[in-house]
Amino acid sequence: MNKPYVRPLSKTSWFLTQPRYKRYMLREVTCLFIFAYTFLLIWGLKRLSEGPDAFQGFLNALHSPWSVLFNLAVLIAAVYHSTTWFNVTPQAMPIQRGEEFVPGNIIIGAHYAVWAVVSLIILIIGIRGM
Amino acid sequence: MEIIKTDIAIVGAGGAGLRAAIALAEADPKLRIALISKVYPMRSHTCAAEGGAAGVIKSDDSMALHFGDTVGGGDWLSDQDAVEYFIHEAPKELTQLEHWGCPWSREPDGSVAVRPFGGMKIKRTWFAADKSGFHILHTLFQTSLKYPSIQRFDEYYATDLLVEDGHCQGLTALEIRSGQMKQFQARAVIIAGGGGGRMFPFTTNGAVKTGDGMALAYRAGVPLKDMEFVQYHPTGLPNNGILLTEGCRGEGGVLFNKDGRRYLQDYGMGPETPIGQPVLKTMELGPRDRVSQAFWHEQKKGNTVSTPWGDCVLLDMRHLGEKKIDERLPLVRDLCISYLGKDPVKEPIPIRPVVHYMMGGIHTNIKAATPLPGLFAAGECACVSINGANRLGSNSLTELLVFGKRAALSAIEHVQSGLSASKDAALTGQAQASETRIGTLMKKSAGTETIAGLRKEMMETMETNVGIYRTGSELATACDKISELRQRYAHIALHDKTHVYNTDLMQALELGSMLDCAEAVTVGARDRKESRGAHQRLDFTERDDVNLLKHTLAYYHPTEPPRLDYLDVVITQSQPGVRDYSGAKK
Amino acid sequence: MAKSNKPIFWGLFAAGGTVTAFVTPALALVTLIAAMRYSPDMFTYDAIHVFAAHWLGKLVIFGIILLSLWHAAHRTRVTVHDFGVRADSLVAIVVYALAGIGTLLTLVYLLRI
Amino acid sequence: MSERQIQLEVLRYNPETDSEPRYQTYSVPCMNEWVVLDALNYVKDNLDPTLSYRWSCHMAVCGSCGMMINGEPKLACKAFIHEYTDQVRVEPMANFPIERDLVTSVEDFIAKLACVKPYLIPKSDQPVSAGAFQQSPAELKKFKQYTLCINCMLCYAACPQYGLVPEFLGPAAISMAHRYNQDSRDGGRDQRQEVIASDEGVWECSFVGACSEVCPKHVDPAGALQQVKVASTLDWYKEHLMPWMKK
Ligand SMILES: Cc1cc2nc3c(=O)[nH]c(=O)nc-3n(C[C@H](O)[C@H](O)[C@H](O)COP(=O)(O)OP(=O)(O)OC[C@H]3O[C@@H](n4cnc5c(N)ncnc54)[C@H](O)[C@@H]3O)c2cc1C
Ligand code: SF4
Ligand code: F3S
Ligand code: FES
Repeated sequence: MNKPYVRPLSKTSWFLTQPRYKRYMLREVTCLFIFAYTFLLIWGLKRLSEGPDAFQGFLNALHSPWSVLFNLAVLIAAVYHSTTWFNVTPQAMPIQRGEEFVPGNIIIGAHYAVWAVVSLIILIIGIRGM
Repeated sequence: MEIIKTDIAIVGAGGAGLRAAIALAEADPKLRIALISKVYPMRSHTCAAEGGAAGVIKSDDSMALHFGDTVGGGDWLSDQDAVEYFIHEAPKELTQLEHWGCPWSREPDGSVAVRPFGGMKIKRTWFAADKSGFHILHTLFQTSLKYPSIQRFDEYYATDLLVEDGHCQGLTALEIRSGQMKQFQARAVIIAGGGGGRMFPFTTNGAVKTGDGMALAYRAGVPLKDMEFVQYHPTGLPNNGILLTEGCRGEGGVLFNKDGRRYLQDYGMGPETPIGQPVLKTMELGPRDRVSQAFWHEQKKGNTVSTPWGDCVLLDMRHLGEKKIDERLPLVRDLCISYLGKDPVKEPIPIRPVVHYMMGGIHTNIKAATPLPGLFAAGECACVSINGANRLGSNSLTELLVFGKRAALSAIEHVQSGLSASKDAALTGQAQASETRIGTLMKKSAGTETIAGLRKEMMETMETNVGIYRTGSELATACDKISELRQRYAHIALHDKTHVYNTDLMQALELGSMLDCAEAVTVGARDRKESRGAHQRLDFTERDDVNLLKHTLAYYHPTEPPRLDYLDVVITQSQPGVRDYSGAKK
Repeated sequence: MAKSNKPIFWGLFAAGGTVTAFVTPALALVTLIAAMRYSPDMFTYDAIHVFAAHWLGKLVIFGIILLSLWHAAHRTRVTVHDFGVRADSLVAIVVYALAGIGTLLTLVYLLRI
Repeated sequence: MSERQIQLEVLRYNPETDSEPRYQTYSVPCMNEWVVLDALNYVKDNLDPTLSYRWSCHMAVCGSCGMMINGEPKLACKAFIHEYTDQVRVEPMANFPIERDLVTSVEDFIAKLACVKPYLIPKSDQPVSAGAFQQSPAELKKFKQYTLCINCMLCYAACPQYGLVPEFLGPAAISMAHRYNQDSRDGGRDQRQEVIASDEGVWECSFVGACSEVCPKHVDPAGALQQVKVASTLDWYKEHLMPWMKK
């Protein structure tokens, strides 16, 4: 007599059903950009190891509208990844001082501060001659 | 009908039922235990208890003080031998719970913290913030998962006891999921079905508290004891009856009337204590019956504040400060904000008395045994009685543990006494009668009465006539009305004819239980011509120790009002005296 | 039930997630500027070579690339699953192989600098 | 206290008469301060006694009344009418089989909860007569949040991974294991790890975080699960890379 009804859940489009799932999927797909971008870095490394001319060739190759688009996409994805990542660190790694837990905002804030410093260093090393 | 054979069946998986089940499993791993509950155990209403559980652990406290507070709080209607047993077991049980993981609030040195409650001479209430019952229930439920011998029957509604050869040998229950009746054959049965506050419209009690456990025993011939004693809790949210724990006042909250006067000083609970310095057993820390009664007088005098939800007084906790409120009373704050839109950190909260607890219940002795051999009872559905005419706040949660365990031990004793089980056929015959009863009820469709309609009339009757103060004529009206409703119950119509999760049927059965219990309340109250504890009569304003230092026993009759009988109270050390809640005298 | 071996990959994923969160946006900004050729002499082979030639620089580059790869690889595995592809073992082999090859190449190139 | 007519669209399913669920709309006069549960009770008492759903406490502690309200997992007793427009859609909790109307199956969750050993496995045996264990307020605070779970299962209704992989132990059960692991009195972590560090355990979680967003008691199961992952990962590295280090 019991006949529990199981509602179907689409394995391929479930994430369209709720805004929070869409945000989640957006966060997850950032990895594809990071994946591709890392291979770009490896390629750059290869060219760097082959000498100044090769490296110049790499820079020249970078200079294209598609490349601009790609790098822009990576930038956006990476920033989205960073913010979503930092915003959840207090959940994954809470810190208890005495009785109280360190408020999440402070942990997140600290990450953003370090992020700013690290970014500055990278920009300085990367863009010498400014 | 499927027959389930077990050694001991427990009806109810709230605090009392779970404690009993664990005690059984620990005592003898070979015992087969059937834990039957109409809701999943963690949905039981023990989860709603906020304030805490009383037990002597601190060095400034003593058994004698707990004894005195309990017996005095109960207006000397408590059986003192039972109270003695209770207070001695209390600390052990609460410590046991700690060993099972209950997250009791702590002192800075790591010991268990206690807070003051109304009617206590000394701080004695163990608490887990303001979710004590919740943590107790979940600790017990989770601990019970350790024992494979506890077989749970969740969402099974017990309908009738099987009584053969003079002893209780099981019960029938409806599996709510399938709508099938099941026969449980057991060598002993423990009822732990909780209270029945839902017979009143304005109550802190959840939907499950419909007095089923009491009615189950009552219909099988076991008397209900002291049913006329119904506790009003002084501080409920006015719009829906949600409880604000006594811990609010324990931590220092105060009560004002519309003129800003701490009116409790006018009702023998003064002198006024400075705000923020609560004095035990004084003013806001008076017992529940007195504080609720004071409200009634204030209302009559026109001193209450009128709100869209009726007359209220104000509970002021602002001086406690946000930090303390968040640490000690986080649930209270959340409830006030969510359900009333008022933040106790910022403004006083309007409150009024609300039906909360039934002191009465299934008549048991100090061993949790009912007069029917093989049947035991514990928890709010039982009346031992330690609570007398007015339960001391925070004694109930402890009672669940102490007498839950006691019922288990007594049941084992009974099982070991070697009474032989009756023939299957006899029991099955009874079980079939029960099945027929339910089947007939379910088929009723021609009836003129509705479940919701009868329930509403019952609630209105109880509210108007069986409140904080009662009179002979009101009670007589109530008796007539309830017995009329019981007659009309025979003509209800059920609309749901299907079997799976038929909540229409559930509600019909619950209404039946409530009507039976309500009649025991009204008839008991009508015939108790005195004022004691929670039973206050305007036509008999004094306590009558000469004639009525007695328990009321109500015996069921299927069509007539119950027959009443009386039983002497057991007095061991404390003769009835004056209940003193004025801080001036020590 | 047995304990899972996912921690190997998850450890790398989590460490990588943190590293990429800190460095990738800035790196991408650098390459974006390069792609737009904001100023031709902003990226000098010398400056970058000096950094990459130092053992500490090598270590940093290796760390960043390794962790980024494994972070991305693991998350890709999960994401492919989220998109409804139910061939987890195959997907795992592919993505981890990619990350493995990337790691190896990085090692080789770095040693050549 | 104003009154408002609400169109309550309820998913109905009776296994004995329906082959699949359907919507039924009730027009309910609601007080503005009501919760959705009050509206359902109004329907039950006045319009349609055959509607089935679970509830008890009406104060968000018993965990009975979880359902989807306008697509969001909510406790019906804590979903305030004034937060909704005149059209409210009520469905049974997602990701669970529907038994009838708004009633879903609980068995799977209970089995999962039971298998993580959600009880104290004491570090040291101490008889009750020796008194309570010591525990500082800080030690209590460390796990307190995770004790607040009312087993309402809303987190399961919100978690897509549970929807996709029903074997997943899920947020509340693992949080409860974490609660005991974090308790200073407990020594049972190794036993629980066998279950929660398995593939069907914490590793099905991809930190969607929906569980914590919907949790009515702010248990933050998502946080608990990530902490379990971190700890399990450290375990693994210790065990495999530093076998000489005894745990
Ligand atoms: C809001 C509130 C706050 C409270 N605060 C405190 C406090 O701070 N301190 C204190 O000491 N006390 C307090 N109390 C009182 C105390 O909580 C209750 O008296 C106590 O929890 C009752 O527990 P129980 O085990 O007897 O019943 P319950 O927890 O109500 O359990 C009853 C069980 O019986 C089952 N049942 C009922 N009928 C049937 C049936 N027909 N078939 C099968 N099963 C059935 C139910 O499913 C349930 O499992 C409070 C009460 C309320 C309402
Ligand atoms: S974790 Fe939160 S949402 Fe999940 S069952 Fe517990 S209380 Fe409900
Ligand atoms: S939503 Fe599910 S995937 Fe993890 S973080 Fe919560 S359990
Ligand atoms: S009715 Fe108890 S949680 Fe809603």
